[in-house]
Amino acid sequence: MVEVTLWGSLSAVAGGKARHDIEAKDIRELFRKLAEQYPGIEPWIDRGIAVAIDGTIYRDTWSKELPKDAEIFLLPRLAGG
Amino acid sequence: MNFDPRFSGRQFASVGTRPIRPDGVDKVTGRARYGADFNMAGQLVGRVLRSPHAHAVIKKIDTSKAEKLAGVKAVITAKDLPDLTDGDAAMYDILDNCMARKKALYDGHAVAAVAAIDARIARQALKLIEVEYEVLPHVTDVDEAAHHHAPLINDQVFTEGLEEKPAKPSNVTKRTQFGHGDVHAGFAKADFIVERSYKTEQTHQGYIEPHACVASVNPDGTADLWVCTQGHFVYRQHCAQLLGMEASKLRVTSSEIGGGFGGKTHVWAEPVALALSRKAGRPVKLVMTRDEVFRASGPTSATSIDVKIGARKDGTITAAEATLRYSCGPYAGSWAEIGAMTAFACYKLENVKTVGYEVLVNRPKTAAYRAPSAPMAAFAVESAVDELAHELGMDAVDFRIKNAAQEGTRASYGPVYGPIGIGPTLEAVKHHPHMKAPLKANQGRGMACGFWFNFGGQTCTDLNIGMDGSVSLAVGTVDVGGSRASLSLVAAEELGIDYSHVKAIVADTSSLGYNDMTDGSRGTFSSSMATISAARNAIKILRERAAQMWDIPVEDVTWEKGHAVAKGEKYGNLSPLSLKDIAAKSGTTGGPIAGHSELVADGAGVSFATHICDVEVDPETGSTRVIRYTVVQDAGKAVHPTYVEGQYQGGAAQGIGWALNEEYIYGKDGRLQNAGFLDYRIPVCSDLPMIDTQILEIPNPNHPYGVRGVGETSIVPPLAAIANAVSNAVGVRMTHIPMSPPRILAALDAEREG
Amino acid sequence: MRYIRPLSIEDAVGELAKAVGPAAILAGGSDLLVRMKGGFVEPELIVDIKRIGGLSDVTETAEGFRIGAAVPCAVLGENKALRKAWPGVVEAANLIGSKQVQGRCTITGNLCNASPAADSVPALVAAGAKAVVAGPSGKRTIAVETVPTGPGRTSLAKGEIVEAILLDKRPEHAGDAYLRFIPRTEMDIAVVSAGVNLTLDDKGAIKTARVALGAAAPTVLLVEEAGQVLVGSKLDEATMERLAKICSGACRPIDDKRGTIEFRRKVAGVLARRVAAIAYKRAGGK
Amino acid sequence: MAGVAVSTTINGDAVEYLCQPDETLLEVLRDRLGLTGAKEGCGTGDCGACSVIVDGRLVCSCLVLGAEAEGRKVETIEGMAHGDQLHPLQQKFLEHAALQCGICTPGFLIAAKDLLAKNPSPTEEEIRFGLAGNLCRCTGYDKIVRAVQDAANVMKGA
Repeated sequence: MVEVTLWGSLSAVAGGKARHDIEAKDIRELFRKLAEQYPGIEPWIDRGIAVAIDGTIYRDTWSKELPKDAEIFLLPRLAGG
Repeated sequence: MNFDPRFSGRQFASVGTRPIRPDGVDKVTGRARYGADFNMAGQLVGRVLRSPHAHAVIKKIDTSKAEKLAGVKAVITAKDLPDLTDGDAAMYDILDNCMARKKALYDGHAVAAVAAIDARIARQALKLIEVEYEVLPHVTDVDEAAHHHAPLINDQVFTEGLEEKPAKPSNVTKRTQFGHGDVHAGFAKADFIVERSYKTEQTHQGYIEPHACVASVNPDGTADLWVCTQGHFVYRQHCAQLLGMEASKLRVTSSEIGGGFGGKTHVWAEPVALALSRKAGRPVKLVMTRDEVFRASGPTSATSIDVKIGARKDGTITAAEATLRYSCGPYAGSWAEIGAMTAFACYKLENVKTVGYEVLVNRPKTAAYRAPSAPMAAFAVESAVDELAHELGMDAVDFRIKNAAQEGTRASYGPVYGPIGIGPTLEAVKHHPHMKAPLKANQGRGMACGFWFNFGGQTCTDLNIGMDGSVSLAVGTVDVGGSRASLSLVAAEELGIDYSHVKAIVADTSSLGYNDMTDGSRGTFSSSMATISAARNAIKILRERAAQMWDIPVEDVTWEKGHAVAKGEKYGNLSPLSLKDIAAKSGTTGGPIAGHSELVADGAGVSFATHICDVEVDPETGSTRVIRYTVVQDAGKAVHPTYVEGQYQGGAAQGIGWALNEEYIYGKDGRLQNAGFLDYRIPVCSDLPMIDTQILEIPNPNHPYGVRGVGETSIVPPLAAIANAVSNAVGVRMTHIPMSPPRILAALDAEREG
Repeated sequence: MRYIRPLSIEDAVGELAKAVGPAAILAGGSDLLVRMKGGFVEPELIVDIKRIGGLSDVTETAEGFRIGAAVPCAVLGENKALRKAWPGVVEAANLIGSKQVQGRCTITGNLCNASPAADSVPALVAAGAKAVVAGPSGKRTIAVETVPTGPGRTSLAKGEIVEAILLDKRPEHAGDAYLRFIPRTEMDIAVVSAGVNLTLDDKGAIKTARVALGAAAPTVLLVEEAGQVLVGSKLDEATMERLAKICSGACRPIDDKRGTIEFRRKVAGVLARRVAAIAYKRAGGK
Repeated sequence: MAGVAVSTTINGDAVEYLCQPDETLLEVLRDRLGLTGAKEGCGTGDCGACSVIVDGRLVCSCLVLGAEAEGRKVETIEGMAHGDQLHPLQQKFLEHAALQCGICTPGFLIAAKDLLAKNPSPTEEEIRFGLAGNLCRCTGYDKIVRAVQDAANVMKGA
C-alpha cells in the first residue's frame, strides 16, 4: 500500500480527494488502479501524468517501483523550451 | 538493459574540460547547413497566404485564378489537409493552426498555400487567391479575454477544472490549483503583507533562423523532410499523423538549427510543405519570412498575475498566494498551470496556494519559450518578495535565505525536494563581490531567484567503434548549443579515450530509434545518460573481445582508462589492450563493435539560479541600461563548462530583453504592429555588459555524472532582478513588463507628482 | 521590371521622366529594398544612380560642402573636414541603422524617404542644408525642409532627383549637434530626436540658432521659436527650461509602437536641452 | 522581367551570373551560386546574418541588388579562411565558444573582420557598437566580444 497525493485539478476527477491509499508496486499499476477506481482520470493519463517519487519526477518510466514509505505525488506532464 | 543511472561520484578525465566542438569548423566557415541551406533537384518554392484578420469566418476560398497562373504547380487549402486526428484534440489544434479550417483565429493564421517554380510566381499566386471573410469581433488582451463579455474564440470551450461544469462557454479553458496548508490562517499570522498585480507582455523566442524545410513526397508514399527543428522524431510523428502516412516511411533529417528556445518544438509549416509536395509531385522548399515567424509561429504567453505574500516580523513567510492568467493563443494550453507550479518553488512555505487560468486570445498559438511560463511567475513573486523584505527592513538576500526551500521541503507544487541548489546559489550571491561593488547616482542593484524542473525523456543512442579505434556517436537529440561536444566528452570519459577520437552526429529518424525533443533542458542530461549506457554496452563487448584475444574468461577482464586489463596474478605477463588494439582485431574477433542504448532518461534534477543585476536609469527619459550582471546557477555537473556558461549568459540576455524592451504590440484592429527585428527589440551587442557566471555543482543523484539540465533556468530570474534593480535605482516599483522607457518615465512622473 | 545604371544625371532624369509605371531611385537601397521585400512597392523601373559622375563624392567648395546623393553615410564619418565643420550632421548620419546599413545608406535617401523619424534630417534642417534638385526642366536648389511634405511624401515632381546636399562653410564659433532617443543603444528608429545648430558672438552669447525636432510631427519640425529663445543667451537654466518647454509644446506626435504622445513631448524637451548644450560647447561656448 | 547579366569578383574569383532586377545579392549568393554561408535572418537589414563586404564596405547582402555587384569585389564567409588555415577570428570564435547555434556566426565573423581592418585595437565598447548590427540570440554576446578581443591581440602580434 502506498499513499499517493494528487495535484489540485486531478483530485477534482478523483472524488475530490487529494490523498489516496493504493496497492501498487509500480507506476503502471498505480495508473491502472486509479483509472479503475476513477474512470475520469483516464484521459488525464493519456495526456500525461508525471509521478514524483521522493521529489524526483518520472514522466515515462512506468516500470518504476513505488517504495512503501516513499512520498508519491502526481503532477501534470509539462512542456519545456 | 541493466543500466544503473545513479550518481557515482567518480573522478573525471574528460568531463569538465573545454575542447572545441566537433561541428565548430563547419560553423565558422559557412559550411554548416541550416534549414534553408538545403536544396533538391526540381524543387518548388512554397509560400503561405495568411489571414489579415484577427478573427474571421472563412466563408469561401477561390484558388482557381492562382492555379491557372503559369508556373504554379499546387495550391492547397484546409481541404488538402483533411482531419485525420481521430479525436486527438491537441493534434487537431496543431492541424488547424497549420491551416485554418473554418475560422482565421489570429493575424497571420495560414489559410492557403502555393508551390510554384520561383518565389516571384509564388508571391503573385498568393495575390490571386480570393478569400471571403466574415470579420468577427476579436480580443487580444489576456484580462479582457478572460472577462465574461469578451468575444468568444471557441464556443465549444467550457472552463475545465471548476467544481461544476459552467453553463456558458468562455475563453478560459482551464483552471488549475496547487499548494498546501491554509493560506487564510497563514495570512492571519502575518505582520506584513504585500499584495500586488503584475502584467507581462508577450515575447518571442527570437531565434535568428526562420522556420525552414524541404519536403519531398514520392508517388509511392515515401517521403523525406529536411527541417530545422528541436525534435525531428516528434516532427515525424506529427507530420505522419496529419498527412496519414506511416512514420517509418517519412524520413526526417534535422538540419543545423539556428536557435529554437522552445519555438521549434512543434510543427508550423512542415505539414503544409509536405501537402504541397504531395499535390505537386515535386520537392517543395518552404521558408518563413521574419514577418511570418513573428505573426505565425509560437510566442510565449502574455500574463496577468496577482500575488499576495505575508511574513512575520522575524522574516518568516507565513502564507503565499498567486492567481495567474496566461494567454494561450486561440488553442487550449497548460501555460498558467506551469506558472502556478513554478511560482513559489524556491521557498519553504507552510501555506501556499496558486491558481492558474488558461485564456484564449486572438494571437498566435503559444509555444514553449525557455523554462516556459516560469519567468513571468518569478517576476511577480520575486518582485513581491523583494518588496516584502524591504517592508520588513530585511536584506533581500537574507530574507530569501531564511525562507529558501531545502532538501526535505515540500515544494509548492507538491512533492518533497531531494538535494537542491537554491540555498547554495543564495549563499554564493551573498558572498559575491558584485554585491559589495559601489553604485553611482541613478544606479540600483537587484537580485532574484528562479526555478525550473528540467526534463528527461525517451532517448536512443548508437556508439560505433571503427577498426582504427575511433568512435562515432549517433544521437537523436538535436544539438541546439554545443551538445555534440558535451556528448563526445561523455563518450570519451566512459570509454577512457581521448575526446579527439570521438565524433558525435545527430542521426536522422530512419537511422536511430525514437527520441523525444531537445526541450526542457534535456539534451545533455538525457543523451549523456544514453551515451554512458551505450558506452558501457560497448565496453562489455570490448572486454569479451579482449578475453578472446587473450583466450581467458571474460570475467577476468576489466576496463580501466581505455584499456582491457587482465585481472589476477596469473595474467601478470599480459599487457593491457587498448581500445585501439581491440578494434584493430575486431574483424576476426566477431565483427564490428558497437554499443546501443534505448532508455527513458527520467529523474532529471530540478534547477535553481540566483541573479544579480545593476542598472542605471535615466530619470529624464526612463531609459534603463544594465551595467553589470551576474548569474549563479546549479548545473549538477558542468560537462563542458564553456557551453554551460554560454547557456547562463544566453538565458540572462533573453531575460534582459524581455524585461526592458521586447513585446508583441497589437493595434486596435488586432493586427501585430511590430513583426520584425526593427521594432521587436531584442538586445544588441552594445546593450549588454559582460555577463559573469558562477557554476555550482550539486550533483543530481539520478545521473551517473550528476548532470542536471542547464538550458532554461537562466531566463527565469532576470525579469524580477531587473525590476528590483530599477526599484532600488529610482524608487518606482515596476509592475508591467517590459519596463520600456515610456512605462518607466510614466511611473517616475506619477511618483514625482505624488 | 528593369534595372538601369545611367552614367549621367540627364540620362537618369530622362529615364525617370519617361517611365510609365512606378519608378524608384536606387542609391543605398536600405529603404527601397526593405519596401520591395515587404511588397509595399513594386517598381517597374529601378534607376541606380551610383555610377553617375560626382554623385558619390563629397567636395569642399568655397561655399561649403557638396555631398553627392550616392555617398554612403559611412563615408561622411570618414571625412575629417566635414566632421570638423558639421559634427552634428555627421553624427546624425552615422546613427542610421547598423555599420552594415551605414555602408549603403545616404542622407539624400534619408531625406527623400520622407520618414518623420529620419535621423539625418533634423540635423540637416538645423544646419540649414539645401538640396540640389535635377529635373526635366533643369536644376533648382531648395531648403531641405521643403522636400518632405508628409510621411513618405515629397515635393519632388516626376523625373526629379536630389543630386546633392549642400552645407554652408562654417563661420567662427559655430557648432551643431544631434541626439535621438531610442530604447536600445543601436539599431532603432528614433522615438523622438532633436538637432541644434548655433553660432556664437565673440563674447560667447548665441548669435544664431536653429532647432529641429524629429519624430515629433508628420514631418521634421523646424522650431523657429526655440531658435529665437536661444539667441542672446549663454544657455542659462531659465533659457534651457524655456527651450525644453517650447520644444515639448511644438510637438504634434502620435501614439505608436515606438512611443507615446506623452513620452515624445517630454523627451523632445529633454533632448533639446541636452543637444543645445553639446552644440554650444562645440561652438566654443563655456 | 529582363534578366541582368553581371560580371563580378567573389572571394577573388571572377564570377558571372544572370539575375532578375529585383533579386538581392543574398539571393544570388545563396540560390544561384550555392554560397549559403550568408544567412537570411530578416531580409530587412536588421540582423546582420547576411553580412558581406563589397569593395571594402561592410553591407547586408539582403539590402544590395545582385545587379549592383557588377564590377565590384565581394567577400563572403566562404573566402575568410586561407585554404586549411582558419582566420584568427574563426579560430578564436571556436576557442571561446563564441557560437551556440551558429546561424549568426558567418555574419559576425565578416563584421568583426571589417571592424578589425578599420580599428585593429578596439575597446570593448567599440567592439560592442561595431557589432551592434549583428543579432545573436544564444550567447548574450559575452563570448563573442571576448573572441574578437583575443583575435585582435593575435592579429596585432602577427
